[in-house]
Amino acid sequence: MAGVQVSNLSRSFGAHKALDDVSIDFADGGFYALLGPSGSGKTTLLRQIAGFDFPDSGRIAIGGESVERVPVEKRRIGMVFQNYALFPNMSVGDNVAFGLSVRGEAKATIASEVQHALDLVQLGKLGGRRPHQLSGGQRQRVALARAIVTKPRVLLLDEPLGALDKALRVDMQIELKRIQREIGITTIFVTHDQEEALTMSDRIGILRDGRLVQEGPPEEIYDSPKSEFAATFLGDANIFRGETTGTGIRLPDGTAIAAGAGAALAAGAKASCAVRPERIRIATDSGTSDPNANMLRGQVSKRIFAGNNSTYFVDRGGQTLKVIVQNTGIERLAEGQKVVLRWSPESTVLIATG
Amino acid sequence: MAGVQVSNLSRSFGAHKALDDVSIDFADGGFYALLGPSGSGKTTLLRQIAGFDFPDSGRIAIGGESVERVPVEKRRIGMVFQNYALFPNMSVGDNVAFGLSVRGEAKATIASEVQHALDLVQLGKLGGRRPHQLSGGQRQRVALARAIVTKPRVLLLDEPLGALDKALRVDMQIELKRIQREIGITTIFVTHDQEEALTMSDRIGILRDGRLVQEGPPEEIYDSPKSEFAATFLGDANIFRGETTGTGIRLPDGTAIAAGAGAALAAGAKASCAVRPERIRIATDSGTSDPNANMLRGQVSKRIFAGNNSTYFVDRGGQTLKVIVQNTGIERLAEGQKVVLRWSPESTVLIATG
Amino acid sequence: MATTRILEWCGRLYIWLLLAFLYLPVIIMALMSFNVSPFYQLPFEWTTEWYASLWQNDQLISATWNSIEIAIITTIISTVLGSAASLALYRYEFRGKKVLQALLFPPIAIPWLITGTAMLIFFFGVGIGRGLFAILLGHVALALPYVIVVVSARLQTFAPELEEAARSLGANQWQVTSRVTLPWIMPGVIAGGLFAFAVSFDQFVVSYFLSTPGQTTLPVEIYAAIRKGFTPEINAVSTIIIVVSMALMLLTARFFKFGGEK
Amino acid sequence: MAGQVATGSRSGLRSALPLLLPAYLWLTVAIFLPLSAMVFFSFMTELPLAGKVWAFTLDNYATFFSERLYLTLLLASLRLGLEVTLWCVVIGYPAAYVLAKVLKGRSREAIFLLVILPFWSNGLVRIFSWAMVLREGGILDTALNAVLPFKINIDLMYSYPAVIIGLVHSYVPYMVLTCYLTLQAIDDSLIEAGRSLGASRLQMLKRVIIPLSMPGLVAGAALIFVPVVGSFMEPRILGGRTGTFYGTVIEDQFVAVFNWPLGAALSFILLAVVLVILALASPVLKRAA
Amino acid sequence: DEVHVLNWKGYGADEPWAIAAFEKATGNKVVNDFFNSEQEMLTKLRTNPGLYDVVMINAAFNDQAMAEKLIQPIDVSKITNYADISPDKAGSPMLARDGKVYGVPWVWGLTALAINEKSFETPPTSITEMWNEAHKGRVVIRDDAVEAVQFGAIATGQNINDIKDMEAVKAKLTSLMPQIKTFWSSENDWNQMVASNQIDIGTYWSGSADRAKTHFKLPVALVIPREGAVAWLDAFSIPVGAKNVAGAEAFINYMIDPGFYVEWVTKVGAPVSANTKAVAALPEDAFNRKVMGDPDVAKRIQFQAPITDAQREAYLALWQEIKVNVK
Ligand SMILES: Nc1ncnc2c1ncn2[C@@H]1O[C@H](COP(=O)(O)OP(=O)(O)OP(=O)(O)O)[C@@H](O)[C@H]1O
Ligand SMILES: Nc1ncnc2c1ncn2[C@@H]1O[C@H](COP(=O)(O)OP(=O)(O)OP(=O)(O)O)[C@@H](O)[C@H]1O
Ligand SMILES: [Mg+2]
Ligand SMILES: [Mg+2]
Repeated sequence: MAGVQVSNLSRSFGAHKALDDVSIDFADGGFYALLGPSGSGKTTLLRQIAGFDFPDSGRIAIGGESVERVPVEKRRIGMVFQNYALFPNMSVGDNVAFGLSVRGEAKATIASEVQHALDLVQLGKLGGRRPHQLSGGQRQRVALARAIVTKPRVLLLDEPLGALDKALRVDMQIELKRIQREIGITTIFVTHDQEEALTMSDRIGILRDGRLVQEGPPEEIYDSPKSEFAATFLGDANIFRGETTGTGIRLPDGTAIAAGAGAALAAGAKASCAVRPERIRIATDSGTSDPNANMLRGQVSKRIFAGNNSTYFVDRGGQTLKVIVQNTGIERLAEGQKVVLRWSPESTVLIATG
Repeated sequence: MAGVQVSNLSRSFGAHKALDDVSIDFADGGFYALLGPSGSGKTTLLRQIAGFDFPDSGRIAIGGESVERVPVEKRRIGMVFQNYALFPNMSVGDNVAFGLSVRGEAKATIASEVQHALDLVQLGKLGGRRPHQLSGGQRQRVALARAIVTKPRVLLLDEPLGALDKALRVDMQIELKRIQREIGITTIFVTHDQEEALTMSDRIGILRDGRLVQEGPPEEIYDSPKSEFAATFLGDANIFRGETTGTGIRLPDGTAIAAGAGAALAAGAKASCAVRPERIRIATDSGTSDPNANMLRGQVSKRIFAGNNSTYFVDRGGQTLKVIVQNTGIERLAEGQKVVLRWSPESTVLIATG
Repeated sequence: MATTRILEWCGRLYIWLLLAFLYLPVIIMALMSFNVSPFYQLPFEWTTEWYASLWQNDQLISATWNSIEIAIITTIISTVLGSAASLALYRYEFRGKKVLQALLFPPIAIPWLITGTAMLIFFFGVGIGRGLFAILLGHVALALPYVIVVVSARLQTFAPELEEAARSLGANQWQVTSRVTLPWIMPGVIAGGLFAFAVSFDQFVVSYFLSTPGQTTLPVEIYAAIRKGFTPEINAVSTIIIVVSMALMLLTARFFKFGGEK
Repeated sequence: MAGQVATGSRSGLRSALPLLLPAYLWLTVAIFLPLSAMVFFSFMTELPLAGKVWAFTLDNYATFFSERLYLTLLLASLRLGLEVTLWCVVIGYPAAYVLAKVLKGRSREAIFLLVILPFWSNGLVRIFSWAMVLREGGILDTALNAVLPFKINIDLMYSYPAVIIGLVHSYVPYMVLTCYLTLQAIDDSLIEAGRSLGASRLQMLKRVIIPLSMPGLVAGAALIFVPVVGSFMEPRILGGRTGTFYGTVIEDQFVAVFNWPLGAALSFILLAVVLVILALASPVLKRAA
Repeated sequence: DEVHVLNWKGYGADEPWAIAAFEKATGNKVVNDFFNSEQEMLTKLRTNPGLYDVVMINAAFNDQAMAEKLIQPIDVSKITNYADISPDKAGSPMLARDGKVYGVPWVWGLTALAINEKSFETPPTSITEMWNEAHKGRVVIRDDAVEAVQFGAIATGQNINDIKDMEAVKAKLTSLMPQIKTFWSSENDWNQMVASNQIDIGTYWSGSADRAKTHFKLPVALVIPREGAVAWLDAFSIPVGAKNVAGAEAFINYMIDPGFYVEWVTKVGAPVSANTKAVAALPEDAFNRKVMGDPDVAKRIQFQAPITDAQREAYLALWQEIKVNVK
């Protein structure tokens, strides 16, 4: 088993820098989530690690050894492609068997391993089908089974569960984690599902325009984003912009917002504060329960139901704030209602701007 | 503009029934989400409506007229394919222009409409690229732009935003809703993102094994699922199985659970109760605040952080219950801690089994 | 990475070797058009007399023009008809399709000598007679199977979703075909066209039977000549044709892209 | 990708007819009807010319079975067809692969066109040129002796190898181009996927690339095998003493003696054999694809 | 008017200077068409009634053409040079039927042996030279069943028009096969092979050998072996339905004219004219006069008579069998 070290990797397509001086250390046996907007270079990075494409500069090492001269087939990776890349000329079973069979495993071993992998992705009965006879999600699961059945040392997953419904996705997540733990595969996976990234990974890296923006364990990134981008990209955040006061910031309209975490900044500098919508308590009365709490008044403009929670959009002179409230079955606020928003300084992260 | 009526539609592939007597009325100008496990027939249903494939039995009407003899190109639909199906020989711009250009629009009109559509999906600068030079999410957005630029009367979207990050997805959701409202397109879309389904759609239909399981507005389905499957498929639910008592059920171990909503069932019948994890309050003390509330004791076995909320897994002699707690920044429960779970009968839905 | 480079380099080398193999006879043919001996005799003695006498040889020149004209028209007609037929065979399911596909092989399998004789008899019988039109009739028929087989092979790789996508955007059958399907199968159509041209341009037997005196084609002239009066004028005219077509092809490749898109 | 089935909407001879009719009508007028006349002749004792009396007979077909000569030659021709086809695959397929997957941009387009160009010159003139290369004291002989330290005599002209070389040269472009057509359509990510699963290049070739390019291989093989089996020109000129094949005896029936009925019968037997071989080969090939 | 002529390519009738002279003299324009085998010539006549005015037919095939009513009787009185044709040729039974003349003899020649002068100090005199081990792999013979069998008949001392011992012919030819380099089918084949010094000896046509030597300056010499040689006679006929019979007659007359013949022989090389005056117009030492006119030679040669289809097929079967067995 082996960690993956990526150092100062750059790769351009024409004038476009798809990867720009990216360095990440994917720990041996770790589960690493790559996040980033569409076109930020996630797939490009995975392709470099797999060896399909070569960097303009920078180095990649797997298990401590530079892989510059190691061809793809010797890197012992498993990959799920964003477009699946199933072999159209083979049955589902043969697709999954491919990796074992080129390795020359015994027929019986292959058959049982393949059946096991197909069962694992809940396609045990479809081994005889051709890829074009499958639904999108079924194809994706075949791709997943094909990648894991060979027990590679590094697993590169490009949105491996994107086409699956929630229930199945959770099942697959659990399986992936189990496999990864059992045989200690270093797993790097790209996902657009935030919850998936947060719940599954040991560490998260956020890419933007080919650059690594922030990197760390999920809760750290969630609780202490280092930029407005990181704050809003992973999870949601209300952003207030103003000047630092030492303990927080002062908004242009004079309101002071106290912050309990984040960068230490000289007073007077431009800065912003980020507050997670779920940290804000929304109430109709103004009775202060906590004198230290930040407080703002506003008016509910919209409520959006999202299953286990609802989001209230609260207008406050020009700015709309989001507040998430768990749907515990208690009373709802009506649109137009005047409300008071409160949140603690500890829930407020100070971020340097510019 | 036109609604879509699907009546008693069935379609089999060999022995496999991909659609089994499905009837849905997609209201004119409505936004309809299709949900269902992988392989449940969602894509098959869209392909029938589009006219790529024909039912074994059943009828489809668009705008009140049967379309049995109307070829695809006359149905005035727009479709985003699960695998995008971009034209590889055309640039991104030409892909988007295709629908307008076959209709014989003026060059200048086409150019401006195409630019507008590309701007809308935030790809304004990539019009000259070829599809194979795009990232997965970029391709998906081209497919979306291509489908909406022709202003069809019915929009069929097969996981149109699946490959997009959350921020972009929200932007696209807003655009889609705006377009749909402005020109009143009947929109049918498949998604695996529950939040997306719940927040965007007027109505939701849930398919399972080719059959329509439940259908209705999002909150109704969420709050009053008619089956265990619906309860757990859309959102999460803790399921208790036992015998009805008239006001609720009695579990095999004798615990009584009171239900406030759901089916009216004769006492003694087998039934289950579903409780949403976010409706359960978790506490360490046992001080009763509400005598009517259902109450159970257990022990925290795991906590999973998921951004704006965390899920506690609570063991209670053989059954593991999920409890969602909003991450408001207050104290956390440790694993192993003994806890009391309480929820109101109104949060408990009674469901007939079997 | 290094092995990839080496393999790529080997690949390129291989292509050049293949081209060398393919062009070897052509180069010799061209050289011999500058050799004094009409019997490919060595040592080589430079002359341009064959080009000069070619200039005087009205019959050879007019036969060459006939050949070029017929080959071009054959290429156009057979690629159009052949591509259309391939599309139909690809798109639609109907009874007897296998038979239609099998029927493509008689024109290839039966030696052209027999086909040519049969055409001569039949055309004579039904009053089509001989002449350039009859030659064209025959050439197109001989080229058609090649076009259909080649285009069909390419069509097998086509993803039908693309046609579906186009139709969902309101394109009618013709627009779907011309703007989506055709660009994809273009390399096949072009390969079919190249084969059709080659089949027609080098077609001796059928032309021979169907040509009338004074209205012959180049191969007919050449075959008649080898009996008694072969001269390297034939090499000269072939060389000119090859050089001109090569220039045209390279120009085409420079300005059009048809090798296939991803 | 390959193998997708046409869907329900695309059924029916009626929609196919407008596209099929022109080509098949043309073939009917110019080939099928004339050949039917030939079929008719093949059952005659004499050609119905100059008032000769003719009768219906099966003798012409019987001749094939009664004279060992024809069977021997047919087998020789089939073997020739097979060998030429195999050589074309061996030489042409790698070239098609390089063209489709290694070369990029304009050079690819140029080479695609250049491959067929030599065949726009006259076949006979090309064969004369081969004579220059292959004969003793020819180009090959001279070149090899210039390079090699010892003296060898290479006289390939008028031999079986010369026939093979000439035919392979004439037909290899068919293989290159048809294989290119299907190879070029293979998505690169499939090759990447295979290699990420640990398959060597050779394994990829065998398990994925060749099966996926099968339609092109089959088309190329058919376009080579079928005419080579009936060929007579190249064997006659390049083969010398050894150049007698099934095609040449058919030619003799037409050219040397005026026995069309027998010549036609021999051709149709050839056609039948070829079709049977194609039919037998197609399920095997389909399974491989 | 136009005169449509069907002949071998490069066989006198299509010489540009000749056509020009004829056109100038008679005002008729000549349109040439060619054939590659006698069978093909007949097929062209059959399928194009009325197209040709003159056709050149090997006398051995005249019979068939007459039988099939492809050619018509010729009014020889309109052809002034006809009177000068050597009586044995003009009187050939192959060219007449029911007392009417169907063919005007034009030229005759031999299928004899020709040698590569570089390979011989002194020319051989016997046909057996072909079987000489020294020439193994350097012998050629024309790929023509009838000619091959008749050649075999000569080699076994038989009458070519009445072969009694087929087995002997077969044995003789079979034993020749290992000697063979290849089968030639056109004049060009022969000349190319001799030019690149690939062959020593082989069967060849007398006119072609003459032409190879005089016109192309190739080291070729004709040998009329003492065992004999096959002779053939080419004649002009007028097809049934010819549109320009007068032009045809004029053309035939021109073709057998001594003036044309001498020019043809000197410029190009040709077989022996059937017109005695034409031959007499050649220089004393001309091959066609000195050798071909030698009475000794005349005794050795055997003219091809018509053969039946059945014979022809039998010859072909024999020839094919010999060729196949060599593989
Ligand atoms: N062959 C190419 N030519 C030009 N640009 C390319 C090419 N391949 C990728 N790009 C560009 O490089 C950038 C990074 O692409 P990449 O596929 O890595 O994005 P990604 O992060 O995987 O995005 P997504 O989430 O949409 O899949 C994109 O802007 C894309 O347009
Ligand atoms: N051509 C076919 N032959 C056989 N079975 C097929 C074919 N096409 C689809 N199916 C089956 O029909 C069922 C429904 O497929 P469909 O594509 O509609 O699923 P879906 O709901 O879109 O799933 P997903 O969310 O995974 O895309 C699946 O079980 C699939 O395997
Ligand atoms: Mg990507
Ligand atoms: Mg689907």
